[in-house]
Amino acid sequence: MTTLLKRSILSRSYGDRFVAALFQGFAIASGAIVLLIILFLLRESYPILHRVGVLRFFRDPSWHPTSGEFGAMPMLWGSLLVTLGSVLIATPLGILSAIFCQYYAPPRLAPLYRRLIELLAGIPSVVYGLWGLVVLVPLVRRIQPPGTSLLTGIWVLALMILPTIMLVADASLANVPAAYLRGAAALGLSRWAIVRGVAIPTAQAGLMTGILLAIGRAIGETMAVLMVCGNVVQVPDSLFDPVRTLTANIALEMAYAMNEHRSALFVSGLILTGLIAILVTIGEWVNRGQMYD
Amino acid sequence: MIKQRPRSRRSSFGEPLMQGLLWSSVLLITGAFMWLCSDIVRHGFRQLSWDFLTQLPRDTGRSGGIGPILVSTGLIIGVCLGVSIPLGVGTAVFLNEFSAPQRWLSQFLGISLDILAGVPSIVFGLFGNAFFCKTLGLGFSILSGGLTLACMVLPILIRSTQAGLQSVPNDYRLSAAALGVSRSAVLWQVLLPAAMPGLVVGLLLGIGRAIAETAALLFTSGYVDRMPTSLMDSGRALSVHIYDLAVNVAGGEQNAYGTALVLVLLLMMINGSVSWLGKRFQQTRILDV
Amino acid sequence: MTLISSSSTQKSGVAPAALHTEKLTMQYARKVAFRDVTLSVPAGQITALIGPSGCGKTSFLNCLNRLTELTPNTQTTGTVLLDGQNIQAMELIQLRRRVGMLFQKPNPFPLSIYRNLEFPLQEHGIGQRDRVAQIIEINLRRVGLWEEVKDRLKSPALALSGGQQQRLCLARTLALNPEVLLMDEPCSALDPISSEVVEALIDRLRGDYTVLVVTHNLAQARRIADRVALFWMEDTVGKLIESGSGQELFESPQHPLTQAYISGKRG
Amino acid sequence: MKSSVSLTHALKVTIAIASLSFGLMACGNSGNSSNATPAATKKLVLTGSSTIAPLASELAKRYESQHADVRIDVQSGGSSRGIVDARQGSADIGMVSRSLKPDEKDLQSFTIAQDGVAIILNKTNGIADLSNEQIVGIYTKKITNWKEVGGKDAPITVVNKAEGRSTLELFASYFKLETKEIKADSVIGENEQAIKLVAGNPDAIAYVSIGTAEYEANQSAAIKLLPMRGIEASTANILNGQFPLSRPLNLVTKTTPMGLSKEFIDFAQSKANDDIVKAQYFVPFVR
Repeated sequence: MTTLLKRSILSRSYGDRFVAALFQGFAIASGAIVLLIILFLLRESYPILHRVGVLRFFRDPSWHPTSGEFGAMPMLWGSLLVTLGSVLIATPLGILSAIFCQYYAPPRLAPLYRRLIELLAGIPSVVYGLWGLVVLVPLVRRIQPPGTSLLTGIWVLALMILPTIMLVADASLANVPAAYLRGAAALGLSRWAIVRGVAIPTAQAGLMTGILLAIGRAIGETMAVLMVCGNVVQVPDSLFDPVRTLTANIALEMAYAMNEHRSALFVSGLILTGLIAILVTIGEWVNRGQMYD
Repeated sequence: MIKQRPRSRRSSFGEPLMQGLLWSSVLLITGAFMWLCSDIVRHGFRQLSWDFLTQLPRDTGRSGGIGPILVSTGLIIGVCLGVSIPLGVGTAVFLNEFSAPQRWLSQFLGISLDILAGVPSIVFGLFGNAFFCKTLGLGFSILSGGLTLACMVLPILIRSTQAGLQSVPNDYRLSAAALGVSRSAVLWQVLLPAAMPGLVVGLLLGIGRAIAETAALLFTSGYVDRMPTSLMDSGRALSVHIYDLAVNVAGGEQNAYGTALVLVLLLMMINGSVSWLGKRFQQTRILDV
Repeated sequence: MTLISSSSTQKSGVAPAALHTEKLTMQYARKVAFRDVTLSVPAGQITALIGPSGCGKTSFLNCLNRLTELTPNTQTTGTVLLDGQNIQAMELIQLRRRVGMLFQKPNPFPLSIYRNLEFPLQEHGIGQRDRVAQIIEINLRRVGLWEEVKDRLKSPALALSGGQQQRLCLARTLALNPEVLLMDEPCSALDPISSEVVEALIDRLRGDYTVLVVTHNLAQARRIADRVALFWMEDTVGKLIESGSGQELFESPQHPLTQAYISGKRG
Repeated sequence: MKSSVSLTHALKVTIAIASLSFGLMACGNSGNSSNATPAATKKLVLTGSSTIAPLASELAKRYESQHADVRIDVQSGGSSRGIVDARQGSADIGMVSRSLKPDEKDLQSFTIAQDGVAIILNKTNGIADLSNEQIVGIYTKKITNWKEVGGKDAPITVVNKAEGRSTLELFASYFKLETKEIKADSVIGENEQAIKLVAGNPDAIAYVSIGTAEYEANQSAAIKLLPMRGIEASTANILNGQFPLSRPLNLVTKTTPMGLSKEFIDFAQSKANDDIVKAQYFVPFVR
């Protein structure tokens, strides 16, 4: 489809000009929100960054903002470990589910299973958190106290991000041209060989996008991890140790934080946004690759 | 040809293995989700009653109902949609119909929307607290919460509306131009109705995200569980109520489950009715008018 | 609704206008579509543009109602005169109302049959219900669609067959009372029977409208065209090779390329 | 040409951002004023200590029931928020669950009740008493199993409060601990969360407001309060001044309270409302 230079369709009528100007205004307002967010994060974190500098946030041994220690590294580790664990679990399960739906499931089962996953995608994170707190935490505590731990966090998050990976993968597998599959089948390849050799490579960029989205969701998730992770600021030694993520840190302390402490929490927010910016860049890069292929 | 032989042999070995792997992972996931859902339904269903939906929470939520919380949630979502729909649809229409993709404004908007879509909700909470509550002086209020959520759902709304508009064939735009029909008329008469499925999907996703949101509301719309009398009052959303009951109230699990069930049912109902309305709207536009 | 007499199905009002291009050149970002086309399209006659694919006929047509301006990075030089008036100086909406267009692929709006005609009319300031209804009936009759659709005017236009859709598009264009009609291979996407119906319709427009039709179908050009213009690709650039009355061009072509093309040896 | 185009766009962007912010501000202001005008409703905002918040809410409800034209909003957010909000004027009254520090003497404080901080354990925990040294040992992870202090063989789950809570400050200063010396297994925000966690975990230990703990224990939460230096953690012992870890619950204002603020503070301190204080398991202010 050719792109149209749509501005040129504009007539000189008053209505067209008004609508165009109005919508341009809306568009600029929408674009300004990101700038406003960054501006306010910077403005609010400026006092502490100005006084102690950025490096202290990565070098201080721990997080005691009221007594002047601002080490955010344990929480960065917390965020990364919880994310890594949940993505490692959810990715194979999600992609296998999508392959199941597209290529293996009996025709009546596939839409049912998809509907189930869609339903789960819609369950709010605080409900996952509630369930994790009431059901999983006591369960893990029986193995090793205190129960609120990295493991519980990974478990809950994996369930939460699985639908994202599954649904995106499902959609991109559905977009694989049927001709490719027919062609491969005509060569006498087995179903799994077709999936592995044709479908997955073709849908690769889509699968990657799904995983990236899931990573973004996992890093940004607050309530569920706040409720099940224990929130102790430490680099965990085992899966059963409690951890605190950057997001939980904000949610936990924001209500009580004053002055520099509050400012330090906005730095947490900045670090989080930085992580997301990195992810978005990777995502762009993946999509570019897809375009040039 | 020679190369293919070992491959096919390997895959014939892999086939049953894969079948097993696939079915077991599907069973695992279904099992986990059944566990979650049955828990919510089992514990939550006992709490559901007309009184639960209408009464004030008593004893910090342990007993009593969720009346004011439902009202606050509705108001927050109302503010959110009232701001985000015009802004989102307007932006999408501008990007797709009035602006060339090469223009810097479009490119800037594209990038900033990608970032906005990825920003964690807790960061929206920080921003909302600093901007709406403090700088604009709205305080902990339903208005602050709704505006914060509006910023959050905006990228979803814009992207889906754009997708909807993109799916409208250029033929319509061309023939409209050849007939000398004004741009805005084509927009209202043809493009937006044709893009309605996309818009509806965006709306669904947006409402879904907004109503499920907790972190962004903790420091913007606040904790107060009383019946709100104006948009400037603090109001507790359903999800915040669940959080509070689950974490801060000993013996609050039952009502937490009840509220969770209400929230999930509400989400499903909204999804169903919006998609039904969207379909109907599109049909009437195309057929009757 | 009162039956409208067959005489009123004939066009009334605005007279057809002549179209003239002078050294018209159009180029895309990297490629010149056609160069230095000087062509007169006499009022009230049917002129056929023939020639092999990709020689700039469609681009030429799109220049005449400034539809090319919708494509990014295009540039047009030269002049187009509608009834002696430079179209660049005209108001765009007005120009497109006076110069109607029919596309290769039928493209009715995803609205009802009735609404497809009503909506552009309203946009051009014709809002009285009775008047609109009258215009719609007249034009649906002119394209022979009235009897077929009068009982289901509110059903979606997209449910019509391809040929019906194309006639609907023609009715939609005619309803705006244009002076010139541009047609870009209007029959090529249709089945032979529909194609025949549409061709017959075009034939009947003679005298009331100035018609400029792009066609690959030489037989069709021979059947309906008063005048014929042959486009050809020279060094990747479209050129007007020869133009003249249909009879002249088909019976005694001047240019060797024309001879070769109409005899089927090239193209 | 090109630069002028982008210049106009830059201008447009600036104008749009400005108008957006102004529009929102106008929204906010009109919201404020419209809220203040109808039916001459008077509004009082209290923010601060989460320990005082439930008490203040109950007081506010009774006050509202007696004064139909008044609406009192209580937002919890910690004692330091109470200080800051009162100082900045974003709240009419701050709630502070400790004595004012020397650098906070610019504010005026009014004690409305007394409270203490107690160590709580799960009801099923066999331990009946812990010495101060044992508590310090547990909270610094020198003692990690209940059998080391005479209990069953089970690892101790140490519950600590998040940075910024006044209960944490009080606890730490009483036991002469630096907040960074405390090693926890779980970090929580509110008193209620600590109670809930301990009630649900037989091996957990936490410290919370006595008032809240007694209230919850009476609501059948599975917790018990440990005595401190042999003195039972009860409101009675706070009242007679014997319990070592006690604190005043204060309302603070920036200036000498006037009008509604003064009326509400007087109301909160009045003997007629002691029943509310007692119902929240705090010790009424001794006049």
